[in-house]
Amino acid sequence: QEGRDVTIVLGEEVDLVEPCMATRSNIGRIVLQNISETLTELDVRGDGGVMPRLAESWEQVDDNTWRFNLRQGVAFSDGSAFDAEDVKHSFERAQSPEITCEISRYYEGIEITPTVVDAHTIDFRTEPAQPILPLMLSLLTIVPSETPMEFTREPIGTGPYALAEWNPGQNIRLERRDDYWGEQPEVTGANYLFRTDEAVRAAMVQAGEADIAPSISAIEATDPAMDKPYPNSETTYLRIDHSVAPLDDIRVRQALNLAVDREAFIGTILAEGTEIATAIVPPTTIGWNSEITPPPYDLERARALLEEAKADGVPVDSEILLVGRTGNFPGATELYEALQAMLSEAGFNIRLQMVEVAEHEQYYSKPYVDDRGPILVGAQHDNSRGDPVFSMFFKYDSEGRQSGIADARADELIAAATAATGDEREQLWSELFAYLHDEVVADVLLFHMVGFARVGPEVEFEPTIATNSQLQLAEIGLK
Amino acid sequence: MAEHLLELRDLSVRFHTARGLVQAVQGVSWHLDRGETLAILGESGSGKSVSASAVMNLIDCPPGEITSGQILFEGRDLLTLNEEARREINGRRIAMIFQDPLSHLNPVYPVGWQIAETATAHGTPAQEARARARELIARVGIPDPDAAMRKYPHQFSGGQRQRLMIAMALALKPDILIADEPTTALDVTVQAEVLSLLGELQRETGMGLLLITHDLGVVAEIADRAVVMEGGRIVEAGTPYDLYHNATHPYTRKLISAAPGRGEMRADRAPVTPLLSCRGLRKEYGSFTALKGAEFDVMPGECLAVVGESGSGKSTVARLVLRLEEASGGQALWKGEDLLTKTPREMAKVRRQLQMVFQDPTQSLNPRMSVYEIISEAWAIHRDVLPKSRWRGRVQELLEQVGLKPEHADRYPHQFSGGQRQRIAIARALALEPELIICDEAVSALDVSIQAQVIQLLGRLRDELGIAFVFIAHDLPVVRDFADRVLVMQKGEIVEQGSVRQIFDAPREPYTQRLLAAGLDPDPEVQARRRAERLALQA
Amino acid sequence: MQRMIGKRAVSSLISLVGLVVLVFFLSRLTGDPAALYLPIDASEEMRQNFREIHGLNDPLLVQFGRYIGDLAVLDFGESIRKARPAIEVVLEGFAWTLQLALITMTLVTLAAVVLGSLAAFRVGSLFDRLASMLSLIGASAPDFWIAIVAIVVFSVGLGWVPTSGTGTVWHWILPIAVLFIRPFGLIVQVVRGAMLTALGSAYVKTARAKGVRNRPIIFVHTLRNAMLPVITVIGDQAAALLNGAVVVETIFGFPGVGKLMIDSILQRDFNVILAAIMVTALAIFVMNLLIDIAYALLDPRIRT
Amino acid sequence: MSDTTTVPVPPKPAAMRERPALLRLASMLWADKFAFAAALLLLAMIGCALVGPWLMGDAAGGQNLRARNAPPFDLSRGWLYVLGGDALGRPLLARIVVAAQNTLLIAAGAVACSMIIGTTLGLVAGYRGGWTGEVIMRLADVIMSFPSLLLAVIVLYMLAPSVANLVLVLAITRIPIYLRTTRAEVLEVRERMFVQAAIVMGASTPRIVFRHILPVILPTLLTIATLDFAFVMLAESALSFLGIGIQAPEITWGLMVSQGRQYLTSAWWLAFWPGLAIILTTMSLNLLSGWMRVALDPTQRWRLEIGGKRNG
Ligand SMILES: Nc1ncnc2c1ncn2[C@@H]1O[C@H](COP(=O)(O)OP(=O)(O)OP(=O)(O)O)[C@@H](O)[C@H]1O
Ligand SMILES: Nc1ncnc2c1ncn2[C@@H]1O[C@H](COP(=O)(O)OP(=O)(O)OP(=O)(O)O)[C@@H](O)[C@H]1O
Ligand SMILES: [Mg+2]
Ligand SMILES: [Mg+2]
Ligand code: NI
Repeated sequence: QEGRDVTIVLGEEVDLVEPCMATRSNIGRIVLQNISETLTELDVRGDGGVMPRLAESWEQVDDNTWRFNLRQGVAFSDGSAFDAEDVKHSFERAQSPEITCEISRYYEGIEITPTVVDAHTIDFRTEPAQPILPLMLSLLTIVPSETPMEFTREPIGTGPYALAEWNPGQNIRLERRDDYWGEQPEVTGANYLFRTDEAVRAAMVQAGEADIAPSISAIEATDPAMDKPYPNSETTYLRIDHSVAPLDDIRVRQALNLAVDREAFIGTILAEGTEIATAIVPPTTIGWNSEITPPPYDLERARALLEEAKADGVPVDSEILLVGRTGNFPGATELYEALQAMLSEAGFNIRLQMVEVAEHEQYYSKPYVDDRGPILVGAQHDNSRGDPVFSMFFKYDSEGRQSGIADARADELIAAATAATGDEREQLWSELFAYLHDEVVADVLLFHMVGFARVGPEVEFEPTIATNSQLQLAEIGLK
Repeated sequence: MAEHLLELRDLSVRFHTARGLVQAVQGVSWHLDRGETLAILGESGSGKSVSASAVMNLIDCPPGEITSGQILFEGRDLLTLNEEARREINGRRIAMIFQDPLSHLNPVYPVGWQIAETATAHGTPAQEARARARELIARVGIPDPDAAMRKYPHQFSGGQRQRLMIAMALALKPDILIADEPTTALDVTVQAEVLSLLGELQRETGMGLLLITHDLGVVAEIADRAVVMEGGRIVEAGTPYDLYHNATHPYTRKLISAAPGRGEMRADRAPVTPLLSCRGLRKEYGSFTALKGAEFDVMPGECLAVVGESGSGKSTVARLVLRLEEASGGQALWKGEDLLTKTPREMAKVRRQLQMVFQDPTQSLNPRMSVYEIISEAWAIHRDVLPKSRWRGRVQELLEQVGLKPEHADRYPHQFSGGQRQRIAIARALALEPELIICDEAVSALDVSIQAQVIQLLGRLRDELGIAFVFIAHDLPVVRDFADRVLVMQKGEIVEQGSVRQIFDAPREPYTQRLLAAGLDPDPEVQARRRAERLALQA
Repeated sequence: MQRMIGKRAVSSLISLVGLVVLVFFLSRLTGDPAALYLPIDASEEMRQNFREIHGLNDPLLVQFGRYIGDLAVLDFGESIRKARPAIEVVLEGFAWTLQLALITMTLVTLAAVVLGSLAAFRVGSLFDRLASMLSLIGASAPDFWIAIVAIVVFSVGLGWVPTSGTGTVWHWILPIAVLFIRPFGLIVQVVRGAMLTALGSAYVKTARAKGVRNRPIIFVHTLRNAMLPVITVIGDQAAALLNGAVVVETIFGFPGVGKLMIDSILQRDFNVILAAIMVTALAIFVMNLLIDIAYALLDPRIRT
Repeated sequence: MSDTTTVPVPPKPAAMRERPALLRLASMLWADKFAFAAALLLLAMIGCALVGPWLMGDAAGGQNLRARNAPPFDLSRGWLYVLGGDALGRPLLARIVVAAQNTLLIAAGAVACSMIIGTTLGLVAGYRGGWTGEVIMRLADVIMSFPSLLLAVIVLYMLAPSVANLVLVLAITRIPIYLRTTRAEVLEVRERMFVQAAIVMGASTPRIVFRHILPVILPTLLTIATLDFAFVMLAESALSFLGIGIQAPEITWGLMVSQGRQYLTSAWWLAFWPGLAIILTTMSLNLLSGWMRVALDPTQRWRLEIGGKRNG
């Protein structure tokens, strides 16, 4: 089979190529399903839902136990065979307090005990019941049971590729394995380069130095033949801190929502194809509620609501701090400047402060500072996992780290949806979305963002919503 | 008219300044033949250096401007030659000794290299050039030539630098040597050596020597012809004999009559408590001891002249006393208090009473300050001396006293001639009316008439205000006229000291005797006689 | 000379220690790495665990004591982000930076000194005006402009050189060219100014009287006298490069220490910050020492 | 007694003598046409800085997404848009005019502070030497090796973000260049004879240092300062990125340049005009400092004094 290498230029250098950190988008793009595989995989190209990968099948033994039947005849790139012990070790390693694996956060608050049944069968007992455990395990990268409890620099996996070369700061090379269990991909190897500057990434594909730049900014995406838009699963919103006046008044929050002319951004500061958000998760997530309509741009009503609130003694004139993160996404500064102008137009007293990550984090996450003024935090949230459970607790539960609200009904709904399965689960999520959007007016939801991948003329690649977090070399075709 | 080696015809040079044009040289003509020595005498600031610079193509145009004239070298007009051709002539055919050696030596290169460069610039191999440089350094009487080759200009004494300058000019045995005051910083014995060196070269190569000097003795000794300049013009020309005896122009007559060394010597003074007394003053530079324990006193209101060999440590004494350099040992008691151990703060208090005129006037004047600023700075520092409203008047008064014009106050140092700068430095030292002024070769660049005027001024200040002087000089006639006591130095030691009468009439030390014997007389006749005697002695 | 170097080594060591103490404590006042390193939705437990692993829970003084103790055996700690020894990470980047700085500054120095001197020699001429203008534009233009325009023109448009990255000599051309411009402009100006003053000196007349050609007058006689401020500024610019040429590193994907430093600061990767500062500081201290020695070599009057 | 004669220039004899210093300066400025143009330009910029926000503040803030990235030299949207519009459709011309105030304030503040502090310390280190000098020089070493970004972050966390702190950070990081340059020059200049002459006169150390040594060094420092102006204007935007100092809707040229960065390949004018403003300012300052070098140096001043009538 004829094949060749591809060059992929990423926006951020990887510090680690550690499988248990694959939920970081820059690591995931290299590692996920290329070097390390997972038991299950979410189908982002079709409607298949959770698909088998290293697990051939699974079933729910009882409410609290899931059984996974593992694929046989799979070998790690170091030659050792893949079995249930590896899965158990991978899981335990991810959970270990000795290293800070990021994927462990998805299993937070749930007690999960893996039990090896036989070499190719493993049980997961969960407390409480985990209806979406197979989905959650689509994040667990499998490493051999010999992998030590520290970050490795030589990741071993079962994937179709293996790490061949890593020159920190310069490049990473993957090479195709001959003994891969599945179908041999076309691409024989991949060379990953790192360039922070969007324009340079675009230029590299244009100059033929790279085949794929998975994310370039909309501004650079000027060539329709090469530049492919995809929903990048990021949702932009302004988090409202409900605990401080005047933002504790629903009329004020409504006014905020009405004062933003969302349409005006699309095709101007933000790329064509950007969607107006009505929930914090993208439309491909289960429970998506299409009934919710975004608030219209209505300055009159916004002003009227403010007047009304003012009449009731709400201090609507107090200065509201709008915090944005510099360089969060292309056009961030412009977006916030425009928002500031729009809100001011409606009669708000907005002070814009653009800050860097570390400071942004101080505003964004709990514990919030005491005696703070009213604050709006502009942020982006990313959920391409298909289920709102990965978002809703953090963002909306009274206990959630980035929650601006403390609402008993919302808490209830979140708990119920998390425990539910099937249609009921979808139903509950839908209800929660509507409740938050229409009744609580939890925040100023803005946009589901669009990303662009520039794909060179010699390869074939269609980006998906998952392109933000992974980039399977096997999905790349050669021309 | 035969073709001369070098001929100046009707040369005029002027300078643009903020205050209008300064006509530095006006219609000057002279000529120089092979093997001949032409002396240019004249008033300080009369355009001698400028006309010499014109020959070397060294006038900056603008601000300078050559308005008329020709400079014919072997029949070719130098003013019309291109740069390349001029470069070929400069250094190889025509060389120049500058008036102000310190600023004309490159501070960051060893002198050996600088001297050798004259030769290497014209294609001599480096090795040969270095050998020649070493030989020349030895010839001009610098001790330890090998070490001297590697030293930098600031490590030499004023006179030594002047001799290095001479060596540099002689490196390629030029056809014409323009020597601008080549011996002002040299004691008479060294001066005699240098002059004989020049004479030798002249005999050997037929070099034409253009000698700019104010020293009538030097003129009498070696000049074949002389011209006298005043105010940018040549006022008189002739043989030294003619000029000395039959001068017609009033300025020439004034000049001749102003020749020093013929007045009354000052009477001995009764001993009083000394103003300054140095005890065991020592200075070492590395392994070289420049000053080996000098002991002397300066009385209030007296003039102590310091004469001696070039490089014998005269300036070093001055620098040590003024704490411009730290002494290696000894004491300098100022009214009983040791200056050498004073803190900078204490020292600042004494400074007002203790002033100095530096040996290198150009370098000692801040090029960014106008003359007015330079002189009045003294009062700006010591606020109680003079109210500000009177500064300008006093500056003009001082300038006039040293023979400059009041309007010179607004010019900058670089716009003056060597002698004029020296006078500015003197005026500055006088501004504070201190108790002691150390004059390091303070009148060496002045023509005799101005010199006489300045000496007279200093004498008046001594008598009227009781200012004491330490008068470092090599010009024995001046010393004879002005000093109360004399200190003779050689090789870092004081070899003899005594009253002026005692030293001049009855020198004890052989060195002192040699020094006195080497003095030149302004009268060409006398000088010719002495020369003959000398030759007879050598034969 | 040796005594001077010895004295200098001691005082530099003291300042290095001061620098380390300063950076150690001040940087720890600027926020919690756990908040930055861990994903935004990480739990408090995870954060606690993270701090435990990296010893960030101990009192500052204890942390400092441990750091100094490790330092004594040349252990600079681990990079939090990279899970590698900090010094290794830093040295890797520094090797690149050092090369880049050396090459660039050599070229800059040569070019700027020649151009600046000639401009001063022909002050007021068309050449002078042109050289001044162009170097000034270069020196005050935003560097990313030049970088990106250069990529668009020379790499994408003309295809002469690769856009970015490392590997061949060709990869070095654009980064060096971009880095060249600002120091070049500055140094041309400084050289021109210093030469202008020096060319008015009397010793230049002496040289002309000796018949020395223009070129040695400029480059031998005068230049050395004008060099003091010039090498100082060269040193300053070199230090800036040693601290990392951030724009060039980010745009051209050059694996130097500058971007590493910035990332480490923004991510509060303290051990890397400290190691990077120590390494660059050492380089800068040595460079400044060399410059001070150069002063003495250039000007004998300073030698005392 | 006589001297060479001073021949007054015929047309304006006594007038020259009595001309006040200011007029003389002006005529020297006129003599250097480039410097004159530079001075005019700078005056215009200062004018913008003084009245700009008052004059065009509204226009500069008014968003108009329809004029987003409007190309330059298109007068159909009104003259304010001659230089084009920015990403939010605000007229670039108005924004540049308005930004002049903050830009010049910050740049001048930072450059002046670093220059004054650096020069003073350099003078002390060079003239005093010894222990004090050593401490100062090592301090300079430390500042030189302290990453400015870290300094900024520290200031940001310890003090509140404000323009003053922005100036502080920028000033501190630029101190070493002035300090080291000054010291190097002092080492040489203090050996000159006229300094010794001043010492002999009893001049106080400040007088020697400021009256005699500083003027020699000043031209070099000014040359560096003018180029630092450009540097500071650009660096300031990098710190704004951290949230220190200038925040929208306030604006500086540096910020405009860095915001225009992402449009460099699609709408060059966003970054170009403010960049040009920075270049022109720097160039003007440099031309003026070049002129000053000549005007302040008596041995060079003739270049300006004889002005056009150069006939040598
Ligand atoms: N750059 C200048 N600008 C203005 N005037 C100048 C300049 N250079 C020299 N002069 C003037 O030209 C005249 C001649 O100077 P020159 O140096 O030739 O005098 P000199 O005869 O050598 O005197 P001295 O014996 O004192 O050295 C002086 O009056 C001086 O003031
Ligand atoms: N910085 C220095 N380093 C080394 N040697 C020096 C230094 N300064 C002066 N000397 C030497 O010290 C000796 C005395 O110098 P000084 O300047 O006192 O001589 P002087 O008596 O004034 O001579 P002159 O009449 O030539 O000016 C000279 O031999 C000189 O070479
Ligand atoms: Mg003269
Ligand atoms: Mg002397
Ligand atoms: Ni004749």
